[in-house]
Amino acid sequence: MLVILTAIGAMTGLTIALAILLVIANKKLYVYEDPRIDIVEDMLPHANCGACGFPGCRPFAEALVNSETNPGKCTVSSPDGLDAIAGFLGVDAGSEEKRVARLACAGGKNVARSRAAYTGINTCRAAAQVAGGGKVCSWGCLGLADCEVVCDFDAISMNRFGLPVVDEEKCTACGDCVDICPKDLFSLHAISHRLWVNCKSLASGDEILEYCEVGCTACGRCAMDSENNLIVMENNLPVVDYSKNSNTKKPIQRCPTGAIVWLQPDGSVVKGEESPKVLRKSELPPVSS
Amino acid sequence: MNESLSFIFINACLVNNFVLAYFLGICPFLGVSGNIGTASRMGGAVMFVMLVSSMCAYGIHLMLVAIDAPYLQLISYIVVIASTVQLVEMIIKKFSPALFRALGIFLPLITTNCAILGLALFQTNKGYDFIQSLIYALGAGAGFTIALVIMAGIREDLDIADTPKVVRGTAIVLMVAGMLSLTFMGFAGLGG
Amino acid sequence: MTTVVAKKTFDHGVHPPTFKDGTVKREIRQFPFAKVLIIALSQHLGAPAKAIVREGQEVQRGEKIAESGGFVSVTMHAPVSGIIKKIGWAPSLNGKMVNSIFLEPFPASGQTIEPSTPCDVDTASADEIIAAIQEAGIVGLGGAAFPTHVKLKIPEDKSIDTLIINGVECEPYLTTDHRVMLEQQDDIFMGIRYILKATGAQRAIIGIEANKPDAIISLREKIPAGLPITVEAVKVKYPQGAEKMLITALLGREVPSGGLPADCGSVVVNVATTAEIGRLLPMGRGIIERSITITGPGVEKIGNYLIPIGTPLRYALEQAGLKKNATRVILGGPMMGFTVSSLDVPITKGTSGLLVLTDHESQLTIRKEYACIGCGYCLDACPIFLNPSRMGRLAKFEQYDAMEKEYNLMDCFECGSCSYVCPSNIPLVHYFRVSKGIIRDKKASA
Amino acid sequence: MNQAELDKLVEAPNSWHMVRALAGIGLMCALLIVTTYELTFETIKQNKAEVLERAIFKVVPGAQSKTTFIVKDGQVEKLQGESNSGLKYYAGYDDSGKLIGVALEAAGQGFQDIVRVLYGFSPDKQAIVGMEVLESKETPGLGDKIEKDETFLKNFEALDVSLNESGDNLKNEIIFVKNGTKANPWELDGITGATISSKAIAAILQASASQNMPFLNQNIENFKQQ
Amino acid sequence: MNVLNKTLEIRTSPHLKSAVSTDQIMMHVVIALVPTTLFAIYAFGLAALLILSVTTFTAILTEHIYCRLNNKETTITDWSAAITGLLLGLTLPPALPLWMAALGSVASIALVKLLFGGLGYNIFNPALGGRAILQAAFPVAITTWHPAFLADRFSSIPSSSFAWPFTTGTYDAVAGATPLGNMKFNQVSTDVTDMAMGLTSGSVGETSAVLILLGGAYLVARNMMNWKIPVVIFITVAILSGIVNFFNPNTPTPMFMLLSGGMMLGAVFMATDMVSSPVTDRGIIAYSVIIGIMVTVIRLWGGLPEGMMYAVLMGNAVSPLLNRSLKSRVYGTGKKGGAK
Amino acid sequence: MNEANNKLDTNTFIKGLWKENPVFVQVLGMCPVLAVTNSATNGMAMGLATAFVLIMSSTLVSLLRNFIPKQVRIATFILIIATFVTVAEYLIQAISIDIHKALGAFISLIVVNCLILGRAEAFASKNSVGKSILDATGMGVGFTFALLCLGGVREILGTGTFFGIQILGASFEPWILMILPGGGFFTLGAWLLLFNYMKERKAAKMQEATA
Ligand SMILES: Cc1cc2nc3c(=O)[nH]c(=O)nc-3n(C[C@H](O)[C@H](O)[C@H](O)COP(=O)(O)O)c2cc1C
Ligand SMILES: Cc1cc2nc3c(=O)[nH]c(=O)nc-3n(C[C@H](O)[C@H](O)[C@H](O)COP(=O)(O)O)c2cc1C
Ligand SMILES: Cc1cc2nc3c(=O)[nH]c(=O)nc-3n(C[C@H](O)[C@H](O)[C@H](O)COP(=O)(O)O)c2cc1C
Ligand SMILES: Cc1cc2nc3c(=O)[nH]c(=O)nc-3n(C[C@H](O)[C@H](O)[C@H](O)CO)c2cc1C
Ligand code: SF4
Ligand code: SF4
Ligand code: SF4
Ligand code: SF4
Ligand code: FES
Repeated sequence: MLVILTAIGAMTGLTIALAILLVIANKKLYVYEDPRIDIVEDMLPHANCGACGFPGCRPFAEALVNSETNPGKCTVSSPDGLDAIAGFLGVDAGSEEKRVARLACAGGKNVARSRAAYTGINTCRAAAQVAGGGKVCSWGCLGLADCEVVCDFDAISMNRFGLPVVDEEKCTACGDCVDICPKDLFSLHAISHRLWVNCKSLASGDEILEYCEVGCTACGRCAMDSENNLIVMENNLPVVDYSKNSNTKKPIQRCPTGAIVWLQPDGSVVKGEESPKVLRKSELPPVSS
Repeated sequence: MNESLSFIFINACLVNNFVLAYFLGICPFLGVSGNIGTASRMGGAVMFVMLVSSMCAYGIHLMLVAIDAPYLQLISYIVVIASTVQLVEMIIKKFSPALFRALGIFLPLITTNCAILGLALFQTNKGYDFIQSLIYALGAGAGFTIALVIMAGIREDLDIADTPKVVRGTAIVLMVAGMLSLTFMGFAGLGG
Repeated sequence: MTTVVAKKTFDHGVHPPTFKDGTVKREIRQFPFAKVLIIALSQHLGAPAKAIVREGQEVQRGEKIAESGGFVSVTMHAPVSGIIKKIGWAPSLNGKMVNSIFLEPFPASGQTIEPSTPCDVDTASADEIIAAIQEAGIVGLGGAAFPTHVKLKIPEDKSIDTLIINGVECEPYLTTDHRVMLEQQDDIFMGIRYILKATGAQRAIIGIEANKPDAIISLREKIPAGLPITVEAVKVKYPQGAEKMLITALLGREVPSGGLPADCGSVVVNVATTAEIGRLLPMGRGIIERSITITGPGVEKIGNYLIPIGTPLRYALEQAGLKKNATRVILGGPMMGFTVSSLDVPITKGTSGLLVLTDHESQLTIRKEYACIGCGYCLDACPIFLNPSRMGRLAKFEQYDAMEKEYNLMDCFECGSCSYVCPSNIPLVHYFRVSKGIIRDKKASA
Repeated sequence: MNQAELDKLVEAPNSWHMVRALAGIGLMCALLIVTTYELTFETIKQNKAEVLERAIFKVVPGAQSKTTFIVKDGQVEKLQGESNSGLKYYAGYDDSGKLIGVALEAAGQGFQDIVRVLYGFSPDKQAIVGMEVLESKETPGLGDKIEKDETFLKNFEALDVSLNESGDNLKNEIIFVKNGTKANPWELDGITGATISSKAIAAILQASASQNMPFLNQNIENFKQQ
Repeated sequence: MNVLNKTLEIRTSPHLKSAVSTDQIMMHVVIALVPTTLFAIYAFGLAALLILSVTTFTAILTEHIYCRLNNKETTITDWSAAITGLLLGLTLPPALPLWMAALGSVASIALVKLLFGGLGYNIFNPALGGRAILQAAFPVAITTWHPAFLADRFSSIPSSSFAWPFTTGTYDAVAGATPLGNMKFNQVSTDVTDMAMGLTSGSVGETSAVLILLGGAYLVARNMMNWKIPVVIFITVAILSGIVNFFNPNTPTPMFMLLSGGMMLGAVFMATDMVSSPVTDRGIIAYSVIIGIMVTVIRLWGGLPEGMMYAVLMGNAVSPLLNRSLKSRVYGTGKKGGAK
Repeated sequence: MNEANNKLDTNTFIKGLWKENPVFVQVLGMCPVLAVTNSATNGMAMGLATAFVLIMSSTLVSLLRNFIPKQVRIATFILIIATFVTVAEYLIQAISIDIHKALGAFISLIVVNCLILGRAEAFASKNSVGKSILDATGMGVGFTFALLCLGGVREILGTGTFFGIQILGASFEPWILMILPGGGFFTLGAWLLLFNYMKERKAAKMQEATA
């Protein structure tokens, strides 16, 4: 009996002391914190295992609330739990139109020539530093897939001619590809912008067709015929004014080379009737010096 | 056997390293060893908590002996250690946010950790007196920190290594821990 | 040949073979005019020059054809009398298209140059000299093509005690500076007088690598009385010619990280630049040609040539003769020079050499890449005491932040010593150039 | 989410509930623990005693019963109830109640950690007649041969610990010798491959015996009453 | 007119390259090990020949198979697997069952090297990592020594060598004691010249200090080895053991410390492994000092007679930290940087 | 909060065995996993002890979940867990002192096994008693299974026996490494490697299937 009494006495004493301590601590030592931290912490598994790279669940929750990390870093929680956290923290998506990354070059290896053979680190960034990378068109895509690699969302894939193709569905407009491309070929556009100038060459004249069959020669026809100045020529390139009604396929019909195109949601492009059909499936040989 | 203080320290720190020989505190060892800075701060926090809990455990042990209630050992150790550490955490948080950022955030992770409780239990089992217990805690904490920081250094290197995909993550960390454990076996018999 | 003992140098560095014997004895010779000269409007660091001629306009040799587009920019002069064919894009050394003036020489264009207003060293003020240098279109001929007048305009809060004339020419193969030091000694001394006056420096040191004893000895003998000039021999080691290394070797000072030579009381000017100042300013002319070493195993007639600015490489190589197995055309020396992707690139003011390598060298230098084995050769080579081994690994795994913040990436001046020695054939400098670019971009967009 | 919404998420802590919950659960836990403790107490005690007895009977071969003694103020007395402090001497007796040996614990540094052993001393033979390792972390398969290796355990059939003339120390120190070279009864034949561990046993026994044997011999009469 | 009949090559500078490459460095290490290897075979006979062939061959084979399984080009041409195998063999006792040697070789390459990413990425020295694994797995076998210069060493093979895989070997009755074992367990010292010349027993390749130093000198002359590492290790060990020996003459002399056990082989060929040692200058010094201290401490005060392997592994383990914390002063920073 | 979790109950049980195995997938509670798995028996005993504590404390936590204020949640959970660990410790001692000795302090250390607190927090405090028991049993069995996997491998290679029974023949040379601490790390590392490998292969197959 004594044993039981000792035990009960000791335990009750201990727990009440603990409770009082906690109560006092809660009142006296209270420090305001974003309550979402508590809630998010609640949603975490409380394993305090550190697998997320943070020293415990709470610091991780703090980081989550401050959007310094993402829920997926917690390997312990179930996917549902993670979704719940993401849902809880998710900011209102808003009603802005979805934007996607768009590439302004059509010079795949079957239509655009190179003139020098690059060897070295196999990235566009590195190649661009070595005499611009060896493509004749100094504005064109180098095709070494930095953008494909940088895209965390798997939205970019290189086609057989070494041109990146963006999957509109997967693209989140994070802008990473825009930043990485050494030739600045990507830009973010509202998904409804389908009339597209697919070239960045500032050169003019038909000479450029010798090394890129689909380049813009700056002939200016698209601009001349466009209604309401939808298209104007700037620096040898047509510029579409998307604040006007750009939902017209007319300009693509004017282009003799197919540099101005209509983008299809599936990633393919429609070119004007007049533009030469590119049937070549092989790479063009390099021009000799 | 009355063990000398230096022996207790070396033994707890190197020969029978808490992590590498006793497998105590593996969770933080795996979790918080990704970065040298974090690891060393974590090590400091562990040392601190070890000292605190060593003292707590010593006191409770005396009390339990007095009221002859050995069966309450475990529950009272864990409760007292946990609440003391939590109190300390709250105090730090209130009065020194900077220190809290540096050390405090590690405290909850440490409290519910084998190394701390293990230390308390072992020191009681070994019948250490107060000073011996403190040295034991210091040695164990130092050993934990050494192992953690070495591991962090190695992991920072592994982050920029061509490790095969299948071993990335915890698997390779365990392999490194295995090698470290073998390395620490070299200390066997030291101080004896 | 007499030898000179040199003790002064910097720590670390590498010893590539020099390959200078082929051209070192060849005097600088005049080069003919090409069918069209292409004068790029931005062939220096800084703002491009602004063309002041129209298409179809006739110009005289030496006539100003473009004016500087700002303070960090210089004037351009017509290298030859002829007609402006067009103003448009032309390829450049870095692969970008740049605006250029295409000048077609008159069939019988001679070597006479338009007279102009001179700048007298004894009467002109420091500012006048600096303005004259800008007007003469002078940029650093040592390679970087940085407008010289900008460098010589010492900021108010700094002062210069020593002018260092860089006659090191540590790049293998190149010998133009060496030739200039033998052939244009008076111009060099005259140039030094101008620069001393412009910068307010009290003395000048000409630093020359010990493998050019003839230049060292004869320059020493010719120092005009009263001019505070010494000629110092420095050890043969790459990159002894980099200004930081030369300052350290000669003065025992270090240029602070992120700073300029002026921050440690000195300014460094290349000998050819100095000679050009001394040659042009007394006559008030502008740069229209420069001396260049055309060399390498891929060239038939190697030598040192005085070549009109704007000569396309194609023409230069036709004249010098290319061997069949030539594969790489490099502007500059083999350690820091750039390969070109097009022979339509013209010679610019910053071009100090034209080096052509062949299949044979390609095979020697394309070697299997291994992972870094931590041999530490690169650390022992890096004159800046960086850790290329670590940075290479970080770059490979795209950890640019750590490279910059923990390993001082931005202090790397891309000398290539690390790549040269790396037994694992890791393209270290290339990684560093790319990484620096990415970091700069990130900063610019932030 | 605005501040008001955020604040709504924080419930005000109710102190009474906290105390109630903790104390209630504490009470429940105490009951649970104590019940288990009481229910298992006897079995555990018995188990432990059995284990101890087994060990004692092993190191004092032939013993059938045991009595525990402790030293209090220099006097040997029987242990009443339990005690956790001080060295205990377990006297073993045969059927007839005759003292045939005393078992005691000793400990020291082994290869990896402290090794604790129990050994039996026979006053008749003036020798150690048995040794059992109670606790060791020696390498399994190697150092733990000190528990299992038969040739090694043979050392303890009769390891001489007779006293010198003056009776204040051992006549011959217990010393370690290489395997197979044992020539004298006070030598401990080592284990090849576990030299360090077996040497440690020799050292532990030497230290303990040189301290305890004179005392035991002087007070042997006190142990004779069961 | 085209002056050039091919496509231009474009590449980044520098366009020159020093002659040494990694595979050559590795090859020269093998060359430097030749005298030691030959001596090992001379001293221990067929047993040494067998064990060295088994470890080397298994190492190469393991690496080759790994590359094949991963559809990668084989990496055995870089010689590093051969070095690992050879060095592992040189650190094993001559009469070790061959299956254990092979297992150790697999562990070296697969576990300690390839799992970490292969050449250049391993944290621990593969050969010593493999040896540590063997030592922990079979501590008895790996501390059972075979005498050198037996008369019949070229005609008979120790019976333990051919133990069936996974079974315990039966050892020949003649067991040799190594100088370190004698020191630790019997307090008997060994003649210093004997150890220098390699007349003692021990691991296959550790006995001849002179030939090991010769190989080291060859590599140092070719700048393929950092001489500071062995030198600093030797100095540290000599100073520490000298001090201890001064106060307690029963402890080994500095000369004994340097010439016994794996000290020479370890300091010259294993601590110098570029991959697992630090790269920075000060890091290398600290690394060597740590190794020196640890080996002395283990030998003098630890339970084991030898600690070279553990010392080097500990050095490897702290290398990343040393690299990080002991950087060189970058040009233009620090006290010199601000100077005018 | 866990409304979404109304899936089939077998799933609650099964997931602990494999998909969310506490050892191989969540890598939780590693200390006992490594420390006591030098033999299959020890692993099994430890697994069962942990499972016992896990199930009992989950049950109690779930029962009391509406009675416990949020602020003292963790404290009460720890109390409950510590209680059951103490209970388990006495039970084991009553069953066999030898097993108790082999497991040593690690029985007490079950208290701090992250798995138990983790389940109490993440599951039991939010779900009905039935589901909590199911979850705890699943996790407990998964944990025991993992410990058995480790203990089995380590015992077989390290001593040549399995549950104390000689299976590799008397002449087998045991790999002592396996029962040393280093071997524990290596073995767990190898198991995780195996799991990663299987995951990779599955992912590769899935990709093939979709492509
Ligand atoms: C790695 C490296 C090597 C250099 N080598 C030389 C050289 O050999 N000769 C030279 O005149 N300038 C060399 N320079 C350029 C000098 O640093 C410095 O810019 C130049 O001497 C300044 O003179 P300038 O502006 O008249 O060209 C080198 C630069 C670097 C980064
Ligand atoms: C992994 C490992 C564990 C060891 N464990 C023990 C041990 O528990 N006990 C021991 O006496 N020696 C141990 N040793 C030490 C060696 O076996 C030592 O070389 C041996 O004791 C020397 O004895 P010998 O001279 O009889 O061969 C161990 C060695 C290693 C490598
Ligand atoms: C580089 C090298 C490192 C070694 N490291 C160790 C070691 O750490 N521990 C060890 O027991 N033996 C090691 N050995 C083998 C020892 O040299 C061997 O143990 C020594 O000859 C002493 O034998 P003993 O342990 O029987 O005294 C190593 C050998 C070499 C070549
Ligand atoms: C001087 C020198 C010493 C070496 N020592 C070792 C060694 O001890 N162990 C080893 O496995 N490889 C050694 N290597 C080879 C190589 O570095 C080793 O295989 C890599 O560690 C594998 O990544 C050495 C290489 C050199 C150049
Ligand atoms: S778009 Fe840019 S980044 Fe992408 S492949 Fe082309 S050049 Fe490279
Ligand atoms: S990187 Fe970002 S913006 Fe570019 S395609 Fe991918 S998701 Fe879209
Ligand atoms: S390129 Fe940069 S890192 Fe390499 S040696 Fe030169 S300065 Fe150092
Ligand atoms: S030279 Fe190459 S292999 Fe050697 S340390 Fe530097 S990067 Fe690594
Ligand atoms: S089980 Fe997590 S620290 Fe031990």
